[in-house]
Amino acid sequence: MSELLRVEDLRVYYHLPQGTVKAVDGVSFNLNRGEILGVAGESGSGKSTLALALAGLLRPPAVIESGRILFNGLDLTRLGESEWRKLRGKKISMIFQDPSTYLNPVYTSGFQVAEVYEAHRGGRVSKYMDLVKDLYRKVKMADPERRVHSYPHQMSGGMKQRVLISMAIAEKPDLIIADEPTSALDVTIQAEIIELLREIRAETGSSIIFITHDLALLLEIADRIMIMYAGKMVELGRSSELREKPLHPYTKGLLSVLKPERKQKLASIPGSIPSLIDPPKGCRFHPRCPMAMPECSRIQPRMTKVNGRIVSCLLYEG
Amino acid sequence: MSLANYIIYRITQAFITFLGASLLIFLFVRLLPGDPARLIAGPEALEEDVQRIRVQLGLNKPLYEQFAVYMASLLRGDLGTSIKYGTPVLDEILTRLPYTLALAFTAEALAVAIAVPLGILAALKPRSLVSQLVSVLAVVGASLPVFWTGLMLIFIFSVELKLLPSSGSGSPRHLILPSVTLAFFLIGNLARITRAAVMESLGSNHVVTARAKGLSLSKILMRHVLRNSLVPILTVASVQLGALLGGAVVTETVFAWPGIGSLLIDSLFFRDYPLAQGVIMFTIGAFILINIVTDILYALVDPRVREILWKTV
Amino acid sequence: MEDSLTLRIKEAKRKRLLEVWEAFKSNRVALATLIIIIFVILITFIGPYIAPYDPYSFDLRKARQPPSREHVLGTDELGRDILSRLLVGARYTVGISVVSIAIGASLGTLLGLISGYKGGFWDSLIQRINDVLLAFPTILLAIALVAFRGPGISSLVLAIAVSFMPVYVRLVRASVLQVVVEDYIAAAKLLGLSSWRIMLKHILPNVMSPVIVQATYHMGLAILVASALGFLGLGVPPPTPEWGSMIGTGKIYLFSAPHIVVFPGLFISITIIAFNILGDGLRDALDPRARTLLRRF
Amino acid sequence: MGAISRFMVIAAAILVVIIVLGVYLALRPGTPAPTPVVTPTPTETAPIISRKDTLKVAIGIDLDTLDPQGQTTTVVINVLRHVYETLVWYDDKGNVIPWLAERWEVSPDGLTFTFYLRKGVKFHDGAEFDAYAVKANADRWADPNVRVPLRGQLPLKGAEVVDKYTVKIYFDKPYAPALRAFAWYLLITSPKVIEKYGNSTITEAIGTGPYKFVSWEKGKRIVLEVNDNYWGDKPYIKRIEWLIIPDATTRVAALLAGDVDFAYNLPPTDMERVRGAGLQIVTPVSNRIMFIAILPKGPLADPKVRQALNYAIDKKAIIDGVLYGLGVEARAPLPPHFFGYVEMPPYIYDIEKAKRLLAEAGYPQGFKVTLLHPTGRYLQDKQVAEAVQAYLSKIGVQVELRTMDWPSFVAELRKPLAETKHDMVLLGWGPGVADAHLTLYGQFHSSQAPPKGLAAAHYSNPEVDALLDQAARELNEAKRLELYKKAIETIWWDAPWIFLYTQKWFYGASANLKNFIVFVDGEQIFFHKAYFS
Repeated sequence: MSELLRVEDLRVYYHLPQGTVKAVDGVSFNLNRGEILGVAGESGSGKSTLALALAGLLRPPAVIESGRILFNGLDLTRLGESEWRKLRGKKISMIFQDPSTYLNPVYTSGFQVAEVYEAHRGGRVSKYMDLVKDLYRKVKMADPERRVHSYPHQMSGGMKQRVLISMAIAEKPDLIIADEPTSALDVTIQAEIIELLREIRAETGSSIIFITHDLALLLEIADRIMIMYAGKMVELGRSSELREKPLHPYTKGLLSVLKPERKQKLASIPGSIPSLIDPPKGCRFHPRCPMAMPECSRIQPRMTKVNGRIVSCLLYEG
Repeated sequence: MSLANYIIYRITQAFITFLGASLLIFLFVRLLPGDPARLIAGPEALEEDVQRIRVQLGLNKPLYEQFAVYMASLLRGDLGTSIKYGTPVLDEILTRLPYTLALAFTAEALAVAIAVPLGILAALKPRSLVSQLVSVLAVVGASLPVFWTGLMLIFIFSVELKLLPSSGSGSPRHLILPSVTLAFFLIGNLARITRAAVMESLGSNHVVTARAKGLSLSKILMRHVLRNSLVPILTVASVQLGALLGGAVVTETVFAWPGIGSLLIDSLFFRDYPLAQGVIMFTIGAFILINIVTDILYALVDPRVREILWKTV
Repeated sequence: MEDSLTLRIKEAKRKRLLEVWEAFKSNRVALATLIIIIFVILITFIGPYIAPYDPYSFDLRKARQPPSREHVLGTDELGRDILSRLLVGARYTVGISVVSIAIGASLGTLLGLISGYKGGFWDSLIQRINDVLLAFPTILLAIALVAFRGPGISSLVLAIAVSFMPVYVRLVRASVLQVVVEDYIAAAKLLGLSSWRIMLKHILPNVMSPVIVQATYHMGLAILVASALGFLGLGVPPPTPEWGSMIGTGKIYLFSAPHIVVFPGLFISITIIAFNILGDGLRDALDPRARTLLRRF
Repeated sequence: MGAISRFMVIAAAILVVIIVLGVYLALRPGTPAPTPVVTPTPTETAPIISRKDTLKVAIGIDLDTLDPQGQTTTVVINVLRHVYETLVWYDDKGNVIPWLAERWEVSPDGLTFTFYLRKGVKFHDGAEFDAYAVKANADRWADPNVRVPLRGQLPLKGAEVVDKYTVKIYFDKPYAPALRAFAWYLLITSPKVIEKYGNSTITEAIGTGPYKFVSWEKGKRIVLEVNDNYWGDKPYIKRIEWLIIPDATTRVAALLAGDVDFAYNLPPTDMERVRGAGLQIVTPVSNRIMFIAILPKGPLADPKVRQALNYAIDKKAIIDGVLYGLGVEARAPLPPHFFGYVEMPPYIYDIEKAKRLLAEAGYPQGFKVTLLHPTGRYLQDKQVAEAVQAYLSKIGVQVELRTMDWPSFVAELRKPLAETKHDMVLLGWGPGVADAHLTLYGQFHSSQAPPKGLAAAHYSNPEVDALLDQAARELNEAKRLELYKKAIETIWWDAPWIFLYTQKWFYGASANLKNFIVFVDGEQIFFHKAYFS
């Protein structure tokens, strides 16, 4: 498998009057062609910021502070807006969390999908309507002939998500970043969408970065999973291994929530995610960590390779 | 429900409002203290002459009788005869109308042409020097009394520089100072609303989608930002225009502009009941009309509004 | 259970206020204007005590003197000290604006609530009347009120209140229409709560922010309207040093003794500017989208 | 957002400073105004007449009607008097002189006026001016079915044609000011016009005057053009445009900018500025006496109190300080140029005396009163009311001001004494004809008390009533003067008014406009002999 994407020590900061928010603070990973990488974490872990950074959609006050994003060997952090424009929608596309707000209410769905073709192939929007109908059939939209003329407010959440997916796959991109694509939908639709993403991967060979707070879902569909906490990557490994033998205490906590046999009533880790302006010293998880040691509050753990997996925890260092 | 039906529905509604309003205004205008006959004759006239004028004008009749007469002629499309001028009210309004239309539309067009680009600029580059100066100027414009701005402009451009006529009407040159004065006052609000609306659109998620598609900046701005900011901008612009059509009283007075506003003030201060009532009815009519047009524009801009409006029918 | 719930709601409300304050505070321009406004309000209370002269004492021999060490802002057309008049007049100007907007906004909000929530006949009725009121010239209203009630502050306040009211009716109705479809309102209806309770307890709090923002903008406008009416003799009767009537009567001195109208004009303009910028700041702070954006970090 | 704040504050501050400086430096009276070089007239005998022959005049109010019998307002009559003419007119001293009538006779009983008319005069529509035309106009004036607001000022009964150029006009009872009233009110239009319109309002202006009426664009302007067939001297000015500019400051601007050559009724505050720009200043005395009518209510029913109020006010200071000198201190209850004027000893400003009089009347502590006043109607009316308020406070009389717009003010004035909410009224009284009858009868005859008339002081004195009635009928001018002298003396010391001043006007003209006629009562200006140098 060839490598499509390599992220090296990426830092994305928000410079706010109240201080600097270190939303992504030194994350490194790679992604192979055709692979599905799951990214999991609580809200506020920096996973959405990571997604925006990869798609070149960060806006002030967010800035890439340092690090590199190598896409087919090209460093995306050095691209200007016009180069990005050629890439976005064509090579890298994105599916968003809340389909209703990510569609423009004043245009028909078909128009909005056709805009992708317009942007990359030129010509008038109207001449791409047949292609859009094909896409709708591909994403299993009911009644595509009529739906291209529907406005977003006339469609259900599931339909709208299919519209967004249509946009994302229109140009058969190398990389699809899906940021919580299913969390706003109900369970049956969720399953259909997941199934659809799998089929798309099979058909187009695109790589998918699938971001969600729902670890159970990732365990089902992702090839590998990256766990994020407070802007840092805490663990990265194959789904099966991660499920069977989680290394980081945070991963363990997350998994324990999933396992019904533990019969833990309150299904969460005590405490809440720390402030990213003034994160805890040392390991950021240590205030909530059941296995915390005194040095955890002083020493920042490094990425450590353990059996082909990466973990960042003092337990596994030296 | 179709557009045509909707328009018919709105016009029927407007007609009912109009009839109700005419009763209200009839009473309102006539309950104002004052005696048109005495105002015509002047304080120095003898009471018996004044009384004779009252009889001639039918002002000695009971109010309900006057109202019956008024409504009867109104339904025939006759707005009555001006007490002061002795000419049909409609004629008086129609003489002034072109001036009001010219001033209102020029001022509003000028305001939109200046305020909307400035508002967009301020939204796109909130930290730039230009945008800050713009917001300061806009706020100052809305905070200066209109007569002040007007007199300043007259003294700078007419008295000192002798570039433009100080007052009056008749040529496009006469239109410049009054419309600039009004526009200066209108720009503040309009620019601010534009800035807010554009900022809101800019921050909305569908713009992120548009960027993710790889659309060019100009297309994002035109299609996904401006179009979506149009409703609030239209609202403010139409309310402003509606108010201007009712006459910009102060501006018209300062620049001796013979529009509807000065006619209203004149008729009110002369207690010229039929004329005042006619002008107010016209103002309300213009306002309702503008509302209908604005709602239709909303519907054209935003399909959701279309559905809600159509449904209310 | 009930108690803990209400406690949590209270906690949430407190947090919300704090957030708004945080958001507002981060906008330093708005903060600066807030300070100007506090200063103006302070003058309304202590103005008469710090005024260097009696604002009513006149001396025609000293009429229209430009600013000097004796009279810092000069004297007006009757030789009265302008600074003293401005200091004493603040309470009238600010008072008229505050009271008239309070009346106009609360009446308008109430009508807007009814119109939006009840719909049907009430909505039509209120909207038709509102259309007429919106188009009604403020000056006519003011003349009529003065005629019925006699000239004075209360007539002026009523005229401004009634002419501002329709704006709030529209604003609130529009917001109510958005809120009414929300689930919690449906739930409240299912629980069998009375319409009034739903309107006041559940809808009102959700439509307040546009009302507050609009009211701030109106503060400035009210001062301008008061000054226009003052010029027509429909305002505060002389010799009360209300700012609006000061520029109204001072208008004719604009070129011969400008300080008579420039200083009241400056006070008014600065106050209006302050209220307008405050409105912008408040809007940004109260905007839920801006707030959630900030909450995320 | 944070970094902007300093910039915003600085920018706002700079702006504010610019506004202040702008107003102060650029617009201080007289300073930077361009002073046109006033070319001195080389010799009195040979004026250099410029070829410019269009005159632009700014007036503050629009016409209300073109109907010659429907006129009420001095400025409107002034405009139309260039088109219409009258049987007799005034010379520059206010004496009645022949005009369309070459001479006249009055019957001994004062009931019949015989006018011998000028021959060869034609109306603008070609009709001939003759006895029939005069009869048609006089009959229309007397016709109760025609709207003639000021009929009471010229109560004629009708007319009779003696021959083509002789006409008799009849009265029911002798009316002493009749001749002056003819000079003012009986504008003569073509008999064809009267035939065409009958009782209804006449909407075209056809006269015999030096100018023909061309157009009236409402709210905008009135255009007159020279009448080439005029019977008298042909005017130099070929065309007069009367521009309606309601705002007084704008009229100043129009004059300064050279957009108009003459402007009526300018704000006194701008006098220095107009003078500084090298323009002509015209400040004629008007027919309007300004006063504060004192209603006989409570303490004010006592003449001593009313005298005290007169002593408490420094009229000279008000005239200089508030009116910029545009007033003549009142020494009688009528303007000084009126027929019947007698100068009385002044109430000299004296607070101590006023206080003493109040104490004698039993009000050493003063009392509270309400002063009703209009705003925007008279020169500086609101400021004068405020000054009066301030003066009276010095003798313990607390004045509450009731400001009203003009129509409401008049409505309030018309209430009968028992219904009045005020104790004093600031009012001006300016009849068209400069005759004591029209001021004194209208303001002091008990029959004219509201609601019947507008005698604002509700003054009632049988002795004064009798004198005024007698004077109105007395045709012998010397006897008539004697009667007015007695009436004025009584009124002066009875003090039903605070006697203030006769108002002057402030008009401005461009430096090269010569020879316009300032009519004797001052409010009217005539341009039929004017030219540009």
